Amino acid sequence: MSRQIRIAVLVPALGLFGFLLAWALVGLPHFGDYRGPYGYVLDRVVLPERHMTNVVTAVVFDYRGFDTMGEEFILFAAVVGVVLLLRQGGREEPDRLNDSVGSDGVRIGGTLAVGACVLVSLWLISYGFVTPGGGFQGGAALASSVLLVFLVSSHKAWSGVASDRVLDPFEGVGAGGYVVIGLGALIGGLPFLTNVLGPGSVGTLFSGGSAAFVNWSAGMEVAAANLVLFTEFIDEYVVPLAKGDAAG
Amino acid sequence: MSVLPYLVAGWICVIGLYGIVTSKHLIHLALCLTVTQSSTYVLLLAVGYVKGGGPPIFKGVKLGTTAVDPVVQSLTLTDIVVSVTVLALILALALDVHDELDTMDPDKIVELQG
Amino acid sequence: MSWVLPLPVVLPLLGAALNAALDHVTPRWLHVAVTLAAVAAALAFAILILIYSMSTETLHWFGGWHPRSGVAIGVVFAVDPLGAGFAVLACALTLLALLYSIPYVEVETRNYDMLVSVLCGACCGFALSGDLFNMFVWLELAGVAGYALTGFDIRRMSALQGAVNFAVVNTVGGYFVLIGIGLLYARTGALNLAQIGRTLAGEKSSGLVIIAMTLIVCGFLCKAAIVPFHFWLGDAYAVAPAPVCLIFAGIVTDIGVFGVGRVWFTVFDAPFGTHQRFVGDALLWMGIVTALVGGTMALVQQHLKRLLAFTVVCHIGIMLVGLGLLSSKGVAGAAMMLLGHGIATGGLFLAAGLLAVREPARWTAALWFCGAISLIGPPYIGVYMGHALIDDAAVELGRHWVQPLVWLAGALAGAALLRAGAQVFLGLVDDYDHGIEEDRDGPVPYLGAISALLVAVGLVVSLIPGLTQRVMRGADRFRDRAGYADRVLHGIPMKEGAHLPVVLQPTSTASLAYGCGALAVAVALAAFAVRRPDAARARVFDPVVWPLRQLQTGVVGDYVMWVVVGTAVLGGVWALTLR
Amino acid sequence: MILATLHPLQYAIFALVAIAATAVVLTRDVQRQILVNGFYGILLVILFVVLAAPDVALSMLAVSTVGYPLVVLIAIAKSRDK
Repeated sequence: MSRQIRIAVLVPALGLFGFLLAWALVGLPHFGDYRGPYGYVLDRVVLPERHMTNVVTAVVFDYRGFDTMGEEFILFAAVVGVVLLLRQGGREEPDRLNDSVGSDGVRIGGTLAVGACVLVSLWLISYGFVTPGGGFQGGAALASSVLLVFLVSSHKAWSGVASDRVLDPFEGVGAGGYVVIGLGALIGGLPFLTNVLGPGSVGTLFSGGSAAFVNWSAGMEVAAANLVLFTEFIDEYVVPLAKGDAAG
Repeated sequence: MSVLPYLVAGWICVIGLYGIVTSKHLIHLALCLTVTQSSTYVLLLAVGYVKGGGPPIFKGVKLGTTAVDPVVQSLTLTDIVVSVTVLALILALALDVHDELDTMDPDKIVELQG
Repeated sequence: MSWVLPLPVVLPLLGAALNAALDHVTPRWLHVAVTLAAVAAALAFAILILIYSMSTETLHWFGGWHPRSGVAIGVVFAVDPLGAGFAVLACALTLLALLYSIPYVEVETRNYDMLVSVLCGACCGFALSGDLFNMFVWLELAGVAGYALTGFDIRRMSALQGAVNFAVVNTVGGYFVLIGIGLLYARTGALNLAQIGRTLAGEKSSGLVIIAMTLIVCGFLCKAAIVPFHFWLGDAYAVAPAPVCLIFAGIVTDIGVFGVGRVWFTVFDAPFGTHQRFVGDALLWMGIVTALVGGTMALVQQHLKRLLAFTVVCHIGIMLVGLGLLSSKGVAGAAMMLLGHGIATGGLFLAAGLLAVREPARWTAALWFCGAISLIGPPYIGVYMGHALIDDAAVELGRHWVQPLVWLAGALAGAALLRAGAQVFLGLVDDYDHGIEEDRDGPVPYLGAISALLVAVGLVVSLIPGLTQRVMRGADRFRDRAGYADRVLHGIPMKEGAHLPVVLQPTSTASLAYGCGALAVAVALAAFAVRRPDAARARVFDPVVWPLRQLQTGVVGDYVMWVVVGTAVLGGVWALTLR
Repeated sequence: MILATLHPLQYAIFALVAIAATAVVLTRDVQRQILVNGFYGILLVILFVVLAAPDVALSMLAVSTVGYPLVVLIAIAKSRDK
């Protein structure tokens, strides 16, 4: 089937689809007038019940923590899939590539920036129950901060930090930790993922109860999974370059 | 005007689908998929918005202050972080295709047909 | 017994995480042992759940967040016999696939095992969940693991093409589901199935709910590969490794049909109950067209696994017919079809996988023909009971034309299987190319025993005394929206049902006749195709199938275009009829 | 949050998001497309802030500044160097 026919069939169908979608959307409550019971109830019970000031994080890791476990495993499976698909038979070690940064200024400034970004990310994870943040956002930020190592030093330094020997255990422990915390409650005779240590004191690091551990394992999983992803893609680009260097 | 936010979400979905069908490059196609996906974020957050409501974070704010819906936010935020890895999975497939066929045009990937 | 409910889901996931954590440390036998132990334990717990679910409704509120005055604030697993049965099937088939893979898959075994066990956990989660967004999460997880496994042989272009088409079409379907969830959440402020159903029950149907249903149903039908969302399946299942195909055909495709049933009988039955025939008939017709298209396409395939893929399309269509009848007998028929088809087709995929190890032999031919006959379903063999229940349900509704069409579709698929069996396994045609290009290794008796086990169980599924009665009881529970909501939201216990007999379910004379007739038609058609291949192709197959083959272009843009067309048309039809 | 009560601003950003999404789809050259996509990502971050969703905005920010560009740029580079 040619592109022309495809587009000729698509346009009317997409028109009808868009029309039907619009028909549904105009039936929604007016923008800003939402009064659904679920969020309304949670906005009022989370602080007194769980002592967490950030209701969103409370929903992510406590009230709907089981969904988040599923999402975390989507991340896990997707990264395993990327590793599977980007495998190369007998890949050479890329240590011939000499790409270290020449400027001392960039190196020193960069290293400080890595430290600062890592600290900010850790803060994002740990205070997730108090202020905006949490394991998912903080984990993604943490992975990005560590990526700076690659930018300010060399691929060699990067592959030291982000080798799969280091990352895979973190990824497994992050994903497995979530499940183990859930099973812990189950073994204690409570429903899966029950927050056994809560409620903590409002506005502190301890406001999460055992959901704080869930939060940390999610952060670890997200950061490690993203780093594995970055490593796979960077190697996909750098290793052929290194081979070219060696040949030339 | 009060339905404009929803219609924006609907439009993003439709235009993303248009891009996916007419795409001539797998990377372009993958990015169009993320555009379609972003329509779900816009829809969910627009749905959960409450006029004059603050974020559902009660630090320094009295309990019972009008706040927007926290549930849609929690559904969206995990999905966003996960979306990168799913994008990467599709790009990894695209790279493998490129290794084998030296093209990224989806119309030329016709090993199996009929 | 509430504590067992999460285990069939979390144990396989934990096994996968454990293998990731111990990467680089453990030898292969250890990680295989971990994976097998996790899935076997999940199977044991799933069976336990099934036994308990027969007499009581078990709930598990994650995190202990019980509903507050009818408002669900947490995620729930609510198990009925059909959901639990599906979880048992998922774990059992995954376990067999893993056993088959030990010698059969030799590269990247750790990543492969992790993805397979994640797939198993995701399918169980989908079957047990009572929360709409939670179902979406498991759907996505099953999808992501599935795409990667389809592209497993990264040096074969067809595998990559199959994986890309699978990934893009199902990702789009997933977004449709999520938009539908967003619309329903805006309308009802709930994600719990029972609560959404309760909230929608007392109200007039609106455009919003109609389109939300269209999007969710179409998203699920993308996964189930119902015409016109089906194109990707032939590409993907033809190329995935044989044991992965067993899981795909046996459970992953079926969660689409299961999901449509689940959301209809817990949510949409409420607002559209008075117009339910319009919904049911739309599904019924889509099912019939799918079954016929799948059967016809199977008939002209040369590639053995692609042929099997199209028979999967055919039988998924028949399941949707059963579901579309919307009665207990119809649902029970779909469930029996799911069970018989999953086991028999899985056995056939494994038998086809043997061709990558060695030349066809006489006993593999026997295996193949037994599997093919169970899929045709002559009286009390293989999928027969599913057909018979669907027949009864159609007659009760006055839809007499359903019977011949459904049996014909099954016979077409069966003829395709018999024809391929004669050509490949009996060697009736010289230089026949069966398209299995992988070159794999493994002890043939071991691999053959696993496929023989599946084929043997597939043959006798309809003969298990008492099974049909229990599936029908399960279908009653599956359809009982008010009772489901009472149990989930208010914890009202279920009434004890009458004791069920352990006997064979009698079937109608018409079904017996149709069963024999289907076998005769299949054998005749296969004989004609084998004896006079050129005449068969030129006069009969090509003219009928030519347009269908033209549509199966292999281009992902076309497939997504058909998804949009299908969704728009179904939405348009329902918009006109359900208002 | 003051922004959350400013309705005209919300509508303007919604409109900009719609335009930017269209631009991402209609930019057929992938190298230019990833730039437009980055811009679209930033607009979504602003939209989420305006809709009183700081958590979602953070998550979009973390993803759209590093994850998306890195993965896509490397894929583009790989698809060019042959």
